[in-house]
Amino acid sequence: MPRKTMIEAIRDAMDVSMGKDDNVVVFGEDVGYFGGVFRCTQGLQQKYGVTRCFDAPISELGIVGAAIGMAAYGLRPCVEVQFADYVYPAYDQIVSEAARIRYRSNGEFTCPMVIRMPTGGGIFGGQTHSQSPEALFTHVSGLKVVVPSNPHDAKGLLIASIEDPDPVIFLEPKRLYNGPFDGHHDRPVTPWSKHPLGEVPDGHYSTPLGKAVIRRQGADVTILAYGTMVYVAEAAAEETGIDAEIIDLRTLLPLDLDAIVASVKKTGRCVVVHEATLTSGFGAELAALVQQHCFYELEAPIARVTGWDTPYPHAQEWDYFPGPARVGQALRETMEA
Amino acid sequence: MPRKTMIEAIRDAMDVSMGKDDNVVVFGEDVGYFGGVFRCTQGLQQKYGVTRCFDAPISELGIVGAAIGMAAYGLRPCVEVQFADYVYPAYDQIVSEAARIRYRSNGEFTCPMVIRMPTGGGIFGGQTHSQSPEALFTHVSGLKVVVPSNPHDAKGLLIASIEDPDPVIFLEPKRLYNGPFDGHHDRPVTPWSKHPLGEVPDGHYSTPLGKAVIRRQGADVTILAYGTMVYVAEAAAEETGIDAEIIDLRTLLPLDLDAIVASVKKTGRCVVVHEATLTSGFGAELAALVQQHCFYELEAPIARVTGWDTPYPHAQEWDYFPGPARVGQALRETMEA
Amino acid sequence: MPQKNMLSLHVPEPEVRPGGTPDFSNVPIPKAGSVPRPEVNVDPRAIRDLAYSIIRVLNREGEAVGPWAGTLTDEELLEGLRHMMTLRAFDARMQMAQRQGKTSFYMQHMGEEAVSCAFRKALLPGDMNFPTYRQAGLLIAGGYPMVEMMNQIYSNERDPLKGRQLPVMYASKEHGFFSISGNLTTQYIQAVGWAMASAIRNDTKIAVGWVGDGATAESDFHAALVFASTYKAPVVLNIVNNQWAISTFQGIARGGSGTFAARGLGFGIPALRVDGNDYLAVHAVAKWATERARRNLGPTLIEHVTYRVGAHSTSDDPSAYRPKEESAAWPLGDPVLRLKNHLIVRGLWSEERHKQAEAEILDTVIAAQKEAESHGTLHAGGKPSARDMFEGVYAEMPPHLRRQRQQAGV
Amino acid sequence: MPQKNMLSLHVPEPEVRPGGTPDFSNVPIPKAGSVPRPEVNVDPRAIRDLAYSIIRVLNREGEAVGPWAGTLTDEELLEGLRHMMTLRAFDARMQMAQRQGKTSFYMQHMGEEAVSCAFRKALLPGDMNFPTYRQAGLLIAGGYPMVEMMNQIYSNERDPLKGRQLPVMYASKEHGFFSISGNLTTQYIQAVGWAMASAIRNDTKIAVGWVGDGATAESDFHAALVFASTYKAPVVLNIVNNQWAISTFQGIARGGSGTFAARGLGFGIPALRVDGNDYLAVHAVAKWATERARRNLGPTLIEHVTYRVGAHSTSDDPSAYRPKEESAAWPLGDPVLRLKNHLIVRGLWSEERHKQAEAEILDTVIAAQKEAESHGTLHAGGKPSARDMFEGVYAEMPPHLRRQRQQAGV
Ligand SMILES: Cc1ncc(C[n+]2csc(CCOP(=O)(O)OP(=O)(O)O)c2C)c(N)n1
Ligand SMILES: Cc1ncc(C[n+]2csc(CCOP(=O)(O)OP(=O)(O)O)c2C)c(N)n1
Ligand SMILES: [Mg+2]
Ligand SMILES: [Mg+2]
Repeated sequence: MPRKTMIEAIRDAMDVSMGKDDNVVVFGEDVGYFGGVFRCTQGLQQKYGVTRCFDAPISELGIVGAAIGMAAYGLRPCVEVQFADYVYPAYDQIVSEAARIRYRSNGEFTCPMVIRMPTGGGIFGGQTHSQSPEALFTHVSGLKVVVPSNPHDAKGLLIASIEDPDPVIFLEPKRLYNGPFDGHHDRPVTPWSKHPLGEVPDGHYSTPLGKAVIRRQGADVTILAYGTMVYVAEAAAEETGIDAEIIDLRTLLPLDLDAIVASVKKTGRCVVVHEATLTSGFGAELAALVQQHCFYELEAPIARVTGWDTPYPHAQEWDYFPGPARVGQALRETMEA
Repeated sequence: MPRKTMIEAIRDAMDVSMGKDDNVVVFGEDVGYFGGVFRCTQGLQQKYGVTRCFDAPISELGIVGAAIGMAAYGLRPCVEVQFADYVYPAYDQIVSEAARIRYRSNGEFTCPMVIRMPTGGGIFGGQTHSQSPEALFTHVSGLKVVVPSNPHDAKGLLIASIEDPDPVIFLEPKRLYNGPFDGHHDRPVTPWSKHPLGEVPDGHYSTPLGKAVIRRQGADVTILAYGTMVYVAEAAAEETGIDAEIIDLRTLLPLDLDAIVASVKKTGRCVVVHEATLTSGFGAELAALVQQHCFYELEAPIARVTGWDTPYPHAQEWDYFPGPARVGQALRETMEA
Repeated sequence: MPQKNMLSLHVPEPEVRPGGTPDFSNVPIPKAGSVPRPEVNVDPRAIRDLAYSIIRVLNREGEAVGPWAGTLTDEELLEGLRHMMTLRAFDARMQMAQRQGKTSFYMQHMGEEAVSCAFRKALLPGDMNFPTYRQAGLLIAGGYPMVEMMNQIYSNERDPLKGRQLPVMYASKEHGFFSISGNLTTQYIQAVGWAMASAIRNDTKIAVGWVGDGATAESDFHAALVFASTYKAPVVLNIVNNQWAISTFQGIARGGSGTFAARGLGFGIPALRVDGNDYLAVHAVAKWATERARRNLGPTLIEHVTYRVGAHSTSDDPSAYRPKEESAAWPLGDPVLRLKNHLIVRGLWSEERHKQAEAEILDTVIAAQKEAESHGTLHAGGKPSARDMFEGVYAEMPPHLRRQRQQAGV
Repeated sequence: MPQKNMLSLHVPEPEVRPGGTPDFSNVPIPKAGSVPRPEVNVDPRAIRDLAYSIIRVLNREGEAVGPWAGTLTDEELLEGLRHMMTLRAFDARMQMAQRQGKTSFYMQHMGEEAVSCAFRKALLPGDMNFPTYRQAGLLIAGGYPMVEMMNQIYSNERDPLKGRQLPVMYASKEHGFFSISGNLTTQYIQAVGWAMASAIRNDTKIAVGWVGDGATAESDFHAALVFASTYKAPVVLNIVNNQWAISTFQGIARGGSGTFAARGLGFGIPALRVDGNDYLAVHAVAKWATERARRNLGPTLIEHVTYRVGAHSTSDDPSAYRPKEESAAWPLGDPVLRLKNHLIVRGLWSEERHKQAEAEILDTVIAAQKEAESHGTLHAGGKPSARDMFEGVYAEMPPHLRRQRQQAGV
């Protein structure tokens, strides 16, 4: 099967979707002629013409607002916000509009659209190219929130998102674009071409939203992770020798609670990891749900390993990033608790 | 001591602050000549002149962005967003700017400002006059988030917020403006003039940010609440006869974790209540913290009683609102667990 | 000691406040018929003046004059009068219903009826409006059943929106009426996006955006002009300048020496100002702008100059911030009276027929109201279920909402 | 079969793409000296034309001509040349340092040096800029130590921002340089707010906002114009139109037949376009606008017409989206060369002195660089501590951050 980088897989998902449905349009800042600053849309304008894939003015509000209007018309826009850190100007359109149009109009109008954005740090991008704002979307009823961790899923989940009848926030961990990254920033990264999850089937397939997947079977503790942190968790399990079960959530909203509960009931312990800041991060929701549903099985407090509650710093990037050492430490503490 | 409504107390706080410090300015939509749609700024323009209290164009982005510039200059703006539901156009300015200016400039510039906004439902305001977006701010490092539950605190906390060197999100539960509301919408509301917490000292005093207060001592279960839900919790404790300890958090960020942990360690049980939607609401953070810090003392899962994960509906307002019946039910279940 | 060269802040104030005598003599009102009518494919640069004038058709004598006259037949004019009278009667009844506690909230159109009623007649089936809460004339003049509107206002068991929305936040795809948002101006850029979609699909349908004078200050307004101008979207962008935004007068949003229409000029968008109380002028300008859009010539910005005679909403009392007599002093008159007079001058109408029509319309409105009330009002009778509250957040209900619905026992 | 009257979407495209021959012959360039200079208290309505022209002082012969000439002394001109040369040398060294892995990122000014260097000279101590990442000339021309800039770029142990910020995101209160945000345009409305504050306090200081052509599409741009115009804030709002926004040409943000400057007209804000590659013209216009602000006459919008010769940043490669030769074809020339020629024509400068100055400046920059590097670079030598990461989120560290810092063991 062909191996692709995450960028190629994402591009492929849009390509397949645009080929299949004339209603799929792609636009955003620098996505047209240039093909996006991460090249995710490269070649799409050439293939589908300037009215199907085009450059947008630098207005995230405008991009999302226009996409909402297009979705109301009947198109299926898949737009790019250049970095997740720049989504806030569009926040009102997402929260007050996209998420609520179906509900408030009782289905007279709907909003099938995808907002793609690169997320997460690890590229020395400083406070404005590193954020992980997923929790600001998981609190919003009416949205779906997806975070793929590998090329195979990225393609399948993006196709599913484009075909979904409701608005989807699609967060792409940019540190994974070219290869899985386990947090060991001082070691060379394996490219996707050497990783089994870099195998991406040609053509159309879709990976259902709302379904988690177990990346590593384990008996002692459950790690809940998504995006980049899946690999960090793997490294931590490896390095500590703790037999952790690692769940890649893939979709945060709606959440695959059953998979989580089944695993934690089995292991009796749970560590939640994400790169976003701690307070009111999505880990809080996970911890709240796990303690609620697995209270009697839990043998230790649920630990959260996350970015610190500061803006994402530039020079101290690797002090900030919740790498395998910190996850490992939490695993050990959880096992000993 | 004089009794005031929450509106009068809030107005008094601004009045005292403007009188004490020329740098305090107040503006927002309809806040100048008219005195605000809830009349919180009534009379301030007359007293301090049009350049200290004035009407703003309908641009929440502009109001907050201009206030940030003013704060950088050295003023202490206290601005009003007409309803918390309308804060999203200003979200980028709050998250990317106000919250990070001190950090990113290493203190060269700071942002002492207050953003006041009426929050919460219970007035048949539908989806756009009822929201409780506190969790969208508690996730943001650099912000403080305050929710007063009574006139006495409202004045003291607002003065403390205006005097705080950092940006404060000040959420005013609008259902409490004229009297405590326990969720029994079919019963007459007691006015503040009949409630001891309606006693508001004249002149300057401040209530420290980051300090919770116990509203009801109890032995069996801890209820964590803020704003309107404090009274709902009181009613639920009363009606179920369960000896609940009710903590009014007052400040959500920074949080008075010590007070929470001390209480839950004592009672061994915890119910978290808020009006905002469940998923990724602030209750998630509370539950995550409580299970982490009180794991070995907890005798039952922490329950969350919140608004449902839907937009705030108009006609079904009282089906949506987490009233005393639902809180009571959670208390009973938590006691029986 | 005041510093030399010291700065000071300018805070715009309306000329008159309660207690004062309203005076609009400084508002320049061009004579009816005096503004030229360019071809729709005119170079926008050639008509910048239109952003600073006011297109008017009906003169003081009630005659239709000038190059913008003549877009409507006699029947259409008579129908237009009936629409405006219906909207006014509808407003009066619903305003009263709110006072009687039958619903929580209402917003009326008094003085602004011509804007949405006349504009609607320039639209074709399939076109889409992105309205604010003050364009119910689009529904009335488009033949949407009044009883449906009332069901929505009452949040009753027949409410097409299942009780989920605040009163007057109608939505009807069939009637080209996009779901109203409570958040101001968000719909403006959506209208542009809808129009772009129509152009992308090589369709023939156009979009129409609506915004109030005060709400032009919001960010979405800028985004709409940027996108409309860049992609030459087939959209008409309307600004209803009714002089007030709740308690703030239009000077707070307008500032400087500009007009709201003039905001289009920097984008190369043709911008017109029209007498919003003149049914014929609104219709003529709407025709012009919609034709531009249909011919793929791009967007048009229209400022409708009108006056909000009533309170902002049932939650508002304007006597706190403007003189009671201000609406009477408003120089552009009342849209219903002006069209009525025109029809009388034309020999198509009479005082008597007007009274009769008023009575008939009132009957129709009351009949609709009776029917709606038979399905319930906000606090009495049939109502949407708590179950409806959980539906429609997503196309398919996800597990967490199913759990919550179960927990709610519905 | 294509439908009759079917719509289609217009997507603006630059005239030339890689492989094509650059051609700016359709860009109208008025003759130097041809645009009149109005009084600063002119009625904005009288000078709308200035939003569609280009104010220029230096002609092809290198002479300073017309009513906007004469705002600078000989010494000031020589100093201006040195500032621009310094900025260019600084850029070259830092660009190289990034290539050498000494930092993560850099953004240069090539071709745009006149804009920030000349503007800075119209400002007084206490005035405040709200810059973007492409106005380091404000610091260079304002005498901010280069070594401090480099410490910031290297995130080293002397970094005034403690390693927290991306390179070039300087901040200096003393030097009137507000903390640069990575988020585009947010600073524009903040500049207006700062100016309003100065006016509220009856101060004499003014504010200056900066934005790129592409970033004018952001919402904050609109908010800034609305607030500036409503409150007549003492602010100068600069648009640096360098033709490109990463890979998109200015037509994507500009659209229609307008200019960026013309966006001010709808707000009644005087709007000027200036030759941004002409040090003298930029200074003259800056003088005019700052004087307006100081005299409490309100805001001015200035579009600086220039060209981004280099890549957007060290992460960008413009050969993917525009012809390599485009910058050479740009009709307004190079700002350093133009000022150099002017000084030579004036007899104040020579090729020889220029070479000498170049060498001297390079020495100074290298010396600063050596000093900065002695305090570390991003991946080597001294660096800010992990402890610094936890400081400064709030004035006082709250308990949860203290706990986290402890957990981090720092
Ligand atoms: C984003 C947002 N901010 C504030 C409000 C509150 N609000 C509702 S209507 C209104 C005034 C609007 O005035 P205008 O745009 O002139 O429209 P009009 O009511 O006059 O038709 C305000 C401030 C809102 N609904 N949404
Ligand atoms: C809110 C936001 N959206 C997108 C970006 C990404 N971005 C950085 S610079 C840039 C182009 C800006 O172009 P322009 O305003 O013309 O300034 P120039 O770089 O040409 O000086 C973009 C899109 C950003 N920094 N912030
Ligand atoms: Mg209005
Ligand atoms: Mg540019």
